[in-house]
Amino acid sequence: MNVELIKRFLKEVSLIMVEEREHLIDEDSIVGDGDLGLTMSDGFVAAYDAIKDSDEKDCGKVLYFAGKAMSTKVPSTMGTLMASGLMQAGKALKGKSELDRKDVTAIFENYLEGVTHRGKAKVGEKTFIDGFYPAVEMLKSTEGEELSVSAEKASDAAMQGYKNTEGMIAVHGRAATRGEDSRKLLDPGALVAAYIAKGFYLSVK
Amino acid sequence: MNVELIKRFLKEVSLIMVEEREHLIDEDSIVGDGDLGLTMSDGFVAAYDAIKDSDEKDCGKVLYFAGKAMSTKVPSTMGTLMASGLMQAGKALKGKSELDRKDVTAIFENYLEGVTHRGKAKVGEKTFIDGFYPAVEMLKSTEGEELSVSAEKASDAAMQGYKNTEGMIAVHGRAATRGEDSRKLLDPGALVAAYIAKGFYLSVK
Amino acid sequence: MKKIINKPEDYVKEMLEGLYIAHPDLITYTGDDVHCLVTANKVKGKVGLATGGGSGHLPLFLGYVGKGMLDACSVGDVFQSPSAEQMLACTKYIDDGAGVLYIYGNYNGDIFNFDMAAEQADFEEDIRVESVVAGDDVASAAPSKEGEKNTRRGVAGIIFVYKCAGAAANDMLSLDEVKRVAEKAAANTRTMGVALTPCIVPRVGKPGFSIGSDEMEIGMGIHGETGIRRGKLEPADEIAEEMLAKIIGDIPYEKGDEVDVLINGLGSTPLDEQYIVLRKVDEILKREGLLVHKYYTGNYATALEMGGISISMIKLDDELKKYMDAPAETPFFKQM
Amino acid sequence: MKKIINKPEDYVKEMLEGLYIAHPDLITYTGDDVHCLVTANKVKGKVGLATGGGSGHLPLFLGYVGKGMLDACSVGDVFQSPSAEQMLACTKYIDDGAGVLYIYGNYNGDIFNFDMAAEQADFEEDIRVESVVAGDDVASAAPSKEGEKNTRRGVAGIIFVYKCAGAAANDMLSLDEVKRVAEKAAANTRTMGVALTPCIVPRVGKPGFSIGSDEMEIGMGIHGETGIRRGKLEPADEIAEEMLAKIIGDIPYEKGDEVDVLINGLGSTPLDEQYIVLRKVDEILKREGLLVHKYYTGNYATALEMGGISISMIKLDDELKKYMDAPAETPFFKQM
Ligand SMILES: Nc1ncnc2c1ncn2[C@@H]1O[C@H](COP(=O)(O)OP(=O)(O)O)[C@@H](O)[C@H]1O
Ligand SMILES: Nc1ncnc2c1ncn2[C@@H]1O[C@H](COP(=O)(O)OP(=O)(O)O)[C@@H](O)[C@H]1O
Ligand SMILES: [Mg+2]
Ligand SMILES: [Mg+2]
Ligand SMILES: [Mg+2]
Ligand SMILES: [Mg+2]
Repeated sequence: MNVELIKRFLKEVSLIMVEEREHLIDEDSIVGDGDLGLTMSDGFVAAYDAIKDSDEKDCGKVLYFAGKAMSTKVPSTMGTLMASGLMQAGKALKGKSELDRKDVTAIFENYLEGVTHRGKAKVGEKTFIDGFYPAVEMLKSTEGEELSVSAEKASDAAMQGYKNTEGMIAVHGRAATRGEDSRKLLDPGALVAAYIAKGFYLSVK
Repeated sequence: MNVELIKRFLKEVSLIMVEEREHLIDEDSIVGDGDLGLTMSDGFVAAYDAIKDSDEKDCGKVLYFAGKAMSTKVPSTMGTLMASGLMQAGKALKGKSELDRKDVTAIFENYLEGVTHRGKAKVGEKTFIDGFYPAVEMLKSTEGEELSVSAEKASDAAMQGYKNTEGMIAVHGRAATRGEDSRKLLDPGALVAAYIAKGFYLSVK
Repeated sequence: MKKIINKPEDYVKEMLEGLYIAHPDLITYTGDDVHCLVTANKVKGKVGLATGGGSGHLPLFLGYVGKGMLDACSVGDVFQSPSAEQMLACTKYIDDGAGVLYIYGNYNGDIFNFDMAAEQADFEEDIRVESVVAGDDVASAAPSKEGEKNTRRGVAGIIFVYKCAGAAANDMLSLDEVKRVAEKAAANTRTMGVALTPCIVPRVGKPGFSIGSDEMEIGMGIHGETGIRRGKLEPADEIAEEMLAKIIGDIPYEKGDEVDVLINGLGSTPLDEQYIVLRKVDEILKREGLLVHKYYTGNYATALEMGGISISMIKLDDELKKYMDAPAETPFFKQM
Repeated sequence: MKKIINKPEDYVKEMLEGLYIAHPDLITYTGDDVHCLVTANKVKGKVGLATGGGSGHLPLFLGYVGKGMLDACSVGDVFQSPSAEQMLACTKYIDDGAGVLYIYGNYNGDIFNFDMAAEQADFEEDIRVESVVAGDDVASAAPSKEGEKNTRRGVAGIIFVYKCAGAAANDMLSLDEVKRVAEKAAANTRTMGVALTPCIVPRVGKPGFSIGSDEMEIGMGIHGETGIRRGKLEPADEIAEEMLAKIIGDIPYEKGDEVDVLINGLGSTPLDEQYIVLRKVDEILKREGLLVHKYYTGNYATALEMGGISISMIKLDDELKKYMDAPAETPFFKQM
């Protein structure tokens, strides 16, 4: 596996975000300000566009520059968090042009690490993390299996994580101002995590 | 005739202005800003109140102080013009405690003079003057007749003057901004002139 | 009527009370009447400058009393003239032997009362008073012909007159000289406005006029006086073009003439929009060969919460430029 | 949507273009990006002060860049954070070896981007950056407990932080000292707002929330964030009582404590109403035994054309008082 995997991955994610644009707008309109569909589609398209025609072989650099492009394009909460994830993954993979299975897992571990470093949210606080963390855990625990199988399971885990945000109380972002009322709602950021995991699955299946 | 005539005159005028308050508001609402009913009732009531219990015998002073009270109470266009009329009439009659027929005419001539000095409007310019001037002319030309008869004719002349403002083009105040369109309208300030003349008639009949 | 007020009849009084609390170093009042606002810093022997007018136009008129601008302002009810008596009280307070100049907008009520006050100041108090009436609104009437009276309404441009006259008086010029400067400033100032939404006089309780949700009125006055035309709301650039064409066309300009420009919000217009207009105004003036010495932006003369803007321009010579740039400090205007 | 604008997507860019034309002596931009606004008067060796945030709050945030206050402001789209890259560009421009202090409001997007910019400034440019986050809105959350993060939103009170930190930096204090002053100012500042009418983000084209024609919302945030309670519009005096009770109750005050007070219009609220509220605020503070050193009134921090006001208060000690009173000159704020 090499930089082409990164490119396919970002392409699939950007396609999903464009497709789900209105849906994300609707979801974020219930909890927040409704811009999530715009920022995620604009942001991931910008990330992919920034690297799709690059000759760069260093997977780390490609992830990092995709993140930078995203951060410049959509400096919103989720835009910056996703950029931080990509950039941290990039830092971790710097120098690698060939990726083994462990490196693939490392992309997601570091993506999570980047988001956590930036946003300081913990599991169970009704954020992106609650969709992404289960996916990363799944990737780690299924490293012995076929990558496409493992990725599909991660994708399902992320979607389940998203669904589990119902019932959680929000402590970050706009939803937090609702206090107890926030429990009834699903977290749109966690849905983005599910879309990213799904994009990855599509890129390796 | 003495200061009691002045008091009766101002009383009758203030009663009419209070009675016609809404009507004047409506008329001024068509052409202007609709405050004329408020300013004329408040203003003439203030003028009358300021002098009604006074022991002053000097007719000039009584008129002057009535005018001052009006000017303080309602510093609007018509308020200030009416105050100027009263004050000018006061200046002209200063020192007189007994009034002959010529003095009565002089009240109105000087009232007109006061308004004209302040407002610089000429006959035919669709203002208060077009109601008041015919009344003053009538008082002058009927000086040989019984005062009550003369006053009734003056009152009718003022009302006719008011009606004649239809067709005139306004060159003063808010109505002036309408240009040719103002012709169709009656001037509410001229109606005030008719009410003043009527008040005078009621006070001497 | 959505306003943060108490009783509508206390609107002006309570506003003034707040004002004196907020700016004790700059303003106070005379004769126990809060409507008679005067400077807290009288300058010995200086010509006194007084203005006055209805409330509802903050910062106009009273907000320009302070150091280097006006010395007094008599304050009327909302959109109503103050009384001659109040003007006289201000006049007496600020006269220090050098006489007093009245500068006010071209409205019937104000004119009559200022004239009455000037006569009384002269007859009763032996104070020499001169008057300059500002009529800068190009939309309100055709330009006056030589020797004729200017029938245009006074709007935001009066601030330029205040500023120049205030600086001239501060230079200890004589009453005649200050009057000459004020007249020159007034003669070189033009304004035009556009309104988008009406305002509500607190005691009236309902909008003074209505205007369609997609309409604007070009040339409307600051009390809602009818403008030049009503039409569909246009982009900022087109509005700026139409307004400036009227303003520039009204004075003979030559390429290279210098001007100061005021983009003024009428009450509820965000500053952003004023800057968007300013940007286009600058483009147009460059195209016309006029040089902008300085821009002023913000809410300088409002009509309560009316939506819209006005553009004012003063053509400068060296003298007016010097006076426009002179320092001043008032509750609402600071020139450093 | 009744706005004097051109294309909604050009709103911020054109606003900024107008701003640079209007204030060339005070501000400029760096790196060919109009969103990276910096002072035109760099002071050798001074700690640089940078802020940033979404547009739509003029004069906030950019309007306080100038002499004696801030050195840079990165500007985002309406109600959106600027990017870390833009913040970094500002940081590089204003650093002169003494380091840079970020002062910004407590919003997710801004925090994440300023943090990212600070890391990049450190790693990539060797510039030392410290941050102070203003969270003065008492309505937005309970006070934070000892050692806990402040979760309150930043609103108009941030201006006090700018002013104190700006004056401290101007006194050539070190980065640590300027940060200490900024933190002290932030810790002593409280704000509360009330909204009457919503605002419209140009690219959205419709109001961000709706509110009944006889209703107000106490405690609403400057992007329309839900407040403490919605209810019938009350008289100004009652609104002032409710808001001040929350503000005063939030800091332990002693009789004789000095404060500065800002009565701030949210966009479309006439100045008159602000002064009517000020009058009552003064009465309440007198009753509570607090001494007002200085009042500030006007539109200091808005939400486009939102109707309503906010009240901010900073508890002063001698140091903060000195810095509040120090001279400053920015496009929107002049202290003489
Ligand atoms: N500290 C955080 N860490 C991780 N995710 C967060 C954090 N704060 C908010 N989020 C996520 O961000 C989402 C909202 O993103 P976005 O629409 O960009 O926010 P906004 O428009 O309010 O700035 C939330 O649904 C949540 O999942
Ligand atoms: N220069 C003038 N001389 C005499 N009357 C005038 C003059 N200007 C206006 N008026 C009269 O004033 C009337 C309007 O008075 P008022 O309602 O007080 O004015 P406004 O409310 O516009 O200040 C007009 O109908 C007209 O008759
Ligand atoms: Mg959002
Ligand atoms: Mg957002
Ligand atoms: Mg009227
Ligand atoms: Mg009137």
